[in-house]
Amino acid sequence: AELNLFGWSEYVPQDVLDGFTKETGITVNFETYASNEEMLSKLVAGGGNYDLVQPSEYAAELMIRRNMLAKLDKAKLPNFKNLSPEFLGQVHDPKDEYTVPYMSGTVGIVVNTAVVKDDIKGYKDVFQAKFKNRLVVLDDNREIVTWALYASGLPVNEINPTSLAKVRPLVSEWVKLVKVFDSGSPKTALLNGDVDIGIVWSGEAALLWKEDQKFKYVLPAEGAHRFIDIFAIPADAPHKDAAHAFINYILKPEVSKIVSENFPYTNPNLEARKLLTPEEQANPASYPTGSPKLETFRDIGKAAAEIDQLMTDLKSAQ
Amino acid sequence: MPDPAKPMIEFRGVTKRFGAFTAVRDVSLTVNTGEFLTLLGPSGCGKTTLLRLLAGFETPDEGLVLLDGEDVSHVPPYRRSVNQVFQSYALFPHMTVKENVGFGLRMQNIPAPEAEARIKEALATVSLAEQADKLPHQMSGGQRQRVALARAIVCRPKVLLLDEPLSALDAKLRHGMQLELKRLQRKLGLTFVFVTHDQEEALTMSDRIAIINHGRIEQLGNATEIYHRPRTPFAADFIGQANLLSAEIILRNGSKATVRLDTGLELVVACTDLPVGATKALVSIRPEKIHIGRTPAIAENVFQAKIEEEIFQGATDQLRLITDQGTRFHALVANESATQEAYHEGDRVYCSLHLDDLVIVQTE
Amino acid sequence: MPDPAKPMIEFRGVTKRFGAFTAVRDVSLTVNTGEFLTLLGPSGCGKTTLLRLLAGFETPDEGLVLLDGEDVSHVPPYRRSVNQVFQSYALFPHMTVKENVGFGLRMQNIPAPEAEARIKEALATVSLAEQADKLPHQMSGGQRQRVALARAIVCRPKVLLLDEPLSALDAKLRHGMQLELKRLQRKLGLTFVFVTHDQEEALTMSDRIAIINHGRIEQLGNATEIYHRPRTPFAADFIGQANLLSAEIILRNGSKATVRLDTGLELVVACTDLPVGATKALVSIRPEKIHIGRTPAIAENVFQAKIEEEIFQGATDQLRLITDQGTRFHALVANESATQEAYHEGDRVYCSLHLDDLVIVQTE
Amino acid sequence: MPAPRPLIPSGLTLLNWFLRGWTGLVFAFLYAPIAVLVVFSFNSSRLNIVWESFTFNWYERLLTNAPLIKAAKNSLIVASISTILSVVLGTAGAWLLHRYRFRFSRAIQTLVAIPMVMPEILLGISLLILFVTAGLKLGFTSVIIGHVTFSFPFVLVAVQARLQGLDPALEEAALDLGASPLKAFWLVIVPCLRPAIIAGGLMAFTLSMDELIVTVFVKSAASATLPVKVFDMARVGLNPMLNALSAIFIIATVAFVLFSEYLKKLSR
Amino acid sequence: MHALTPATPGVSDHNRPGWKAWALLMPMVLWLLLFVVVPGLILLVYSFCERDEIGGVVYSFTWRNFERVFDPVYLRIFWRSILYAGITTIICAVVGYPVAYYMARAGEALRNRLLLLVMVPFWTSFLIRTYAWITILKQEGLLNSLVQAMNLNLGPFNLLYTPTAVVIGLVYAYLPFMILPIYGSAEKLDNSLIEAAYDLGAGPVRAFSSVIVPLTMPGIAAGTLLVFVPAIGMFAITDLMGGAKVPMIGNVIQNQFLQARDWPFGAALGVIFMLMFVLTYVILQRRGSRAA
Ligand SMILES: Nc1ncnc2c1ncn2[C@@H]1O[C@H](COP(=O)(O)OP(=O)(O)OP(=O)(O)O)[C@@H](O)[C@H]1O
Ligand SMILES: Nc1ncnc2c1ncn2[C@@H]1O[C@H](COP(=O)(O)OP(=O)(O)OP(=O)(O)O)[C@@H](O)[C@H]1O
Ligand SMILES: NCCCCNCCCN
Ligand SMILES: [Mg+2]
Ligand SMILES: [Mg+2]
Repeated sequence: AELNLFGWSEYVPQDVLDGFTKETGITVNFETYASNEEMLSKLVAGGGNYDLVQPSEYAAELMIRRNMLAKLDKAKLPNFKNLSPEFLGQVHDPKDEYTVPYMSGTVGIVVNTAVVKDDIKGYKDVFQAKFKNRLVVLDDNREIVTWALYASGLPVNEINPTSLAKVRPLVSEWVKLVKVFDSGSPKTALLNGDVDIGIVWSGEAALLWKEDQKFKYVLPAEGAHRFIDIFAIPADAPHKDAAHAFINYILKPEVSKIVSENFPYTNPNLEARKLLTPEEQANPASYPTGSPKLETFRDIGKAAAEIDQLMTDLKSAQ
Repeated sequence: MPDPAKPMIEFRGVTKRFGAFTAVRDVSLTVNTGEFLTLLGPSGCGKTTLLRLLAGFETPDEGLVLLDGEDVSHVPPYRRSVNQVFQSYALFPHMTVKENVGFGLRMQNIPAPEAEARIKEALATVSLAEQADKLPHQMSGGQRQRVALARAIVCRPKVLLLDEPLSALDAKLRHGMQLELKRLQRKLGLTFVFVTHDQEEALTMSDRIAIINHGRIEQLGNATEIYHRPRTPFAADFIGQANLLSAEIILRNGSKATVRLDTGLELVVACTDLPVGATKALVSIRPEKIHIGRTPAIAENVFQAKIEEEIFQGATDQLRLITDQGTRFHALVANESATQEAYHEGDRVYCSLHLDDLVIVQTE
Repeated sequence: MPDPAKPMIEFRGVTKRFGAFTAVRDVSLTVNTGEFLTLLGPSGCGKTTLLRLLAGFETPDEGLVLLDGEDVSHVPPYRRSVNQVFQSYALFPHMTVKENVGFGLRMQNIPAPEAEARIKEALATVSLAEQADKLPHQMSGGQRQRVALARAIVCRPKVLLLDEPLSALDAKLRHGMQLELKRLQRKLGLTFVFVTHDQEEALTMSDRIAIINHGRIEQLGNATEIYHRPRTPFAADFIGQANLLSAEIILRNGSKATVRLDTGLELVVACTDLPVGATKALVSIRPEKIHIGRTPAIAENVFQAKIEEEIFQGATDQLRLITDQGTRFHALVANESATQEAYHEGDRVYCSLHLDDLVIVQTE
Repeated sequence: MPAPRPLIPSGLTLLNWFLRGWTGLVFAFLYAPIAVLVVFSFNSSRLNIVWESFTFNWYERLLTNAPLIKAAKNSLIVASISTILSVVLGTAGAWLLHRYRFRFSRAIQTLVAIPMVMPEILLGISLLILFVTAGLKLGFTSVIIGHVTFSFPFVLVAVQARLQGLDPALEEAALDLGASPLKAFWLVIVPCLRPAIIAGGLMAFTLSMDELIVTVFVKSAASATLPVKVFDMARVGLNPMLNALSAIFIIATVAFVLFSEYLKKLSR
Repeated sequence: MHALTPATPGVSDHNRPGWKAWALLMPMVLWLLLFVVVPGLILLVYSFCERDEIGGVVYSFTWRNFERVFDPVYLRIFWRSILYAGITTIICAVVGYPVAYYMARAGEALRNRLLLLVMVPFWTSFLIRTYAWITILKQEGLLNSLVQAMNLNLGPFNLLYTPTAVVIGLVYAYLPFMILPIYGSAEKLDNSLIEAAYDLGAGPVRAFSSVIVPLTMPGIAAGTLLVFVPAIGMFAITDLMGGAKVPMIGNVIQNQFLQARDWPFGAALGVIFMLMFVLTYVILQRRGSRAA
């Protein structure tokens, strides 16, 4: 038997795939993408025969609305119970009919405290003229615009031409300060010493912290994005049983633990969290403390294209 | 043995055009089995094109090409028993000499032992037995040309086309190869169509020579005819060296006539080639026919001249002469030696010219 | 006017190797200003390599090359006042005839009007004035070669190197160009180093000839020396045609000696070139020196022979003879004509040979 | 006919030195990153950032990484087949276009150039749409079609450049000696074109080995090539296992070249 | 010598294709029709369509996508891409030419070895090579360590994530595609032509500019095509080595398909992009065949 898995790059450890094959005899063909949009493109074009995909919450919302996902057979997912209710019943799938949370995380600020002595609290502290060419940020247009919306006190899930026009000068200024745009591996520029501050996925930040505790993770005071990456089965998936088996396998605490060890995002699997070492549990990027202002993304329809044009325009205007 | 009376090759009114340019115009020509025909003419006159029509690389725009009695105008080259030695050798650069020579045999599926023997023989013929395993680029120009020759003769075609096959050889080797080719042709009774720009070679080797100019056959005949009786000024001038002199016919007297050159010098010629109404003529005199002496010899034409220049040519000396009337000639004499008197620049000498050695090549 | 006494070119013990192969070995040679030197030798003997050493494309492995008294062994080609006519023409395909010819002048930054005039003149010299705007690929081989010539002479170098500059021309044109070149050389007082494989050309044009074999100079001398007094069998055989006969010295008698050929035929030779202890000799006889007649002529050597074959060569007939003893010769006679008796295959004739026309080329 | 004279004439010493030195520098440039990745393939640190200590660990892990090995195998299969197809298509096409005056020669020539100028993403997407519409299942076939489409023009162009210098009398000589046009092509023309075919084939192989974007679109999960896998693994930073893989590739190639040259020498 | 006079020019009879020649040409023609023309038409159709919310194509006719292509934003990006690709091409030509020339003049064994050695680095995936470059160019990378170790009083160089890094990456990626075609035409170059130039007094520089370059123009032209075109479309190197700061046209097209999910607009950009090249190519081809 076979399973065609289409997932995020650097998100599913090879050991887990091997373990699944060993246990079930199902070979896994693993293909990756670097953004939800890339995944959607391939799905729309067709021909992929994917059994399992890993969209983020807002992409899942869209896919559900467009009937692109198959309903899950909960009977085949006994391990579903291990999940924390905190990540269930979310707006994108209020009844948890289509999706199973895989990992969650935040987008926040990493500061190399060995170099930067300022107290960085939010976006405005990051985008200062003195940090010109010392910054790495995600190469993700919606993320960047979202930060500007937070910084301007505007709603981040209701984007329209007016709100975009409002944040345009701010983003324009920010773009000029950045040295590297990178969503694949933003940690690299920080580790290499090419930059000192970054706005990155929390998992990346957690890895940096693991490497050297001089890399401090800060959730912006103005508000931050909390994403939930989920598992879902495309409506036309040829191997739905294998897909269920894989989801169930991942939900096993000892398996989920391996994922967390490799990619220290926020693990929604409570049983798995218990198996982590105290240091891992104390990693401030993986499990932030306090009560930061966090929001998930909603599908914004055509505004996505407008954001894209805005960013292209501003970047190329330099 | 092929039948020497039957024509092996026949061109019937063949014309070949390249776009607006006519390379071969209305050529009719028959070559007998076992004959050695040479095509002679200036560069670009259409010699190679004639060979290509025979080999099958070009089809005539008008007329027919017959090989051994059969119309082959539309038979592809690989189905004609004709082989060619290419002007550019066209050796296959990736094959050894042996493989090159054996290529045609391989195409004919000749069994290996026989092929081996024939290759050996062909290479021996061109004195390259030792070089069988070399690649073409390891050989000098002359050696390559000989390989091309061997490659063509090894197939024993009915007709062999040779496009300047000896041009890259030095005189020494060239003479040897000329003899060898001639011998081979006789022995195997092959029909040769030979292209050369070396007139001596043409005269030496051919049964017949076709003088080509601007795609037309100007004259066709055996070597002595061509040499001694050129029909046109072009033929006279192109073959050997000729003193071409234009003259006015001033007197006819039975079988002889007297002509006057532009300078006033008068000469006696035979009437044979002089049509009745003609008033002007172009006279050709071969330099070696002008007898030079300290004293006048017995001949129809005797006049005095001064030696302007003497040019050593090896076996002969070339003399450039000017007559008292101002006509310039050149003449050939055997070079100075134990038995031969020497002539020098500035000497005054007598020139004698026999009636029959003045050839009328054009009249008006 | 250059000083004709001063050497323009000097090779001092020059050796050039390509890998393990020695193309030029220990050549020493002086060419005077205004001299016309011809290099003559079989293909691959090193002629082109010698020119390349002069032009600066190769550096000698041993020895020195001097130009006008200055050691240029390591001066790059573009700083030498030497121009070359390449064996392969080497015309720039992307430039018109005019641009090709003008290239050298452009490199010398000659002002346009002067350049224009000189190009015109050079093209007129090679009779190509009309073709100035053609591209090389639009011309025939012969025309290209003349462009190459014009391109070299237009620069008026002290030394002009000509690598087979006339090989692509038919006999007619070739004769014309030979005269033209010679005139040019005299007029401008240039030093010419000329390569040819045409011996007649070499004999006609050169002040001196160097016979090269296997990278060595075999003989150096003027045309008559080279032709009449070859020093080695190679030189005798390579230039003109020669009957080379090996003989035993059987009698010395004052200034003469008698030698016996392998077949038994005995001939009288002059002792001049016979060293005292020698017992064997190689004798060279030029075919045109053998006098043929129906009656014996007065000469040191007279013998009878039969004509085996007669080959028509245009101005001359070549006769292949066999003496009663079985020695094979070839001889040249003027061709049959009004004043010349004809000889035919099978005829028995008398051969007469003057003492001085037998040349000793090697002794043992 | 002068003897072939390769190389720059010995009289131009300075030029010789310049060219040799420059070529050396450029090769240093070409191989600098290769040297780096070979060195780091023995670095114990997972991050390609500083030298820690020597290890064979990555090679060991590489050999047990089945998907990566499979992808490498896929890549070799795809590159070999598409190189062969490209060489056949490109050589035959170049020959026919050179040899005959077809009515649409120029149009075909322009068409050939299009895949070379087409951004890969467009080729990938449009081929994918074509395949999906035509109902062709994605897999090796679709990947190979994609690769051949953009790589055979390179062979064609290289071979065409070579043909321009080829003496047409060669083919005629073969025909004259009794070879049919097909035999003449195979026995005479192809060997004469070898250098260009090799250069073109090398380009085709290289393009295929390195092609990512078209493959991403037209592959199936089972036919993923090495670049696709590498991209999955490496877009988040360098993985020393990949260094090890590259090192093995390059060393194997160089060894292969030396070995085949050795064989050639033996057979002479 | 005769070998050097070209065969008679023009169309000879055996240049007229028979049915067999047509039959042999068919596979290539079919391939081109099927896998180049048809996909091209698909893109053309798409470029006049609209997108739906998820990124699917809605078949309704509009000029909007083309209007957008000519928005100054994209024109500026086009221009910038041409600039980068142009610089890259020039550097590749300047750097690669002597190498190609040297290879072409080298002995046959060395020549083949060098030919292979030029290609081998490119059998590692381009990402791996690019990361290796990052290791060299980064702030605390090999280049700066080297400079420091040699006490050169230079640097440290801040190269990574700058336009210089992008150009280095591009030059590295495309250099072989410049070298190979130039090698191809230089290999055929008749040595005696160069020698003739020297002989007539041209120094190396003038011989190069007035004889060698014009005669190897086909190779330079082919190399330019093979470097310039893909360099314009390249996006990964600008992202990885340039820090994704300034988008190139390749990034924009890529983004329409993989981020913005606006396929019709991406197709329109692609159509214009390809049209630009086909036109340039046809013009170059015309000029080339006229010059020949
Ligand atoms: N394919 C062709 N297209 C146009 N013109 C041609 C073609 N082939 C030959 N010609 C022209 O036809 C004429 C005769 O050419 P051909 O090759 O037969 O000459 P040739 O007598 O062999 O000359 P050479 O002695 O120089 O070899 C030349 O003027 C040539 O330019
Ligand atoms: N670059 C080279 N490498 C190796 N051998 C060479 C090289 N150049 C010349 N030779 C060899 O040196 C010898 C002399 O060559 P060269 O070109 O001087 O001969 P040539 O006398 O001009 O002959 P031809 O009359 O055929 O032109 C030849 O045997 C040739 O093969
Ligand atoms: N390398 C894996 C990163 C996964 C991040 N997913 C977040 C998506 C939010 N748009
Ligand atoms: Mg010809
Ligand atoms: Mg030579």
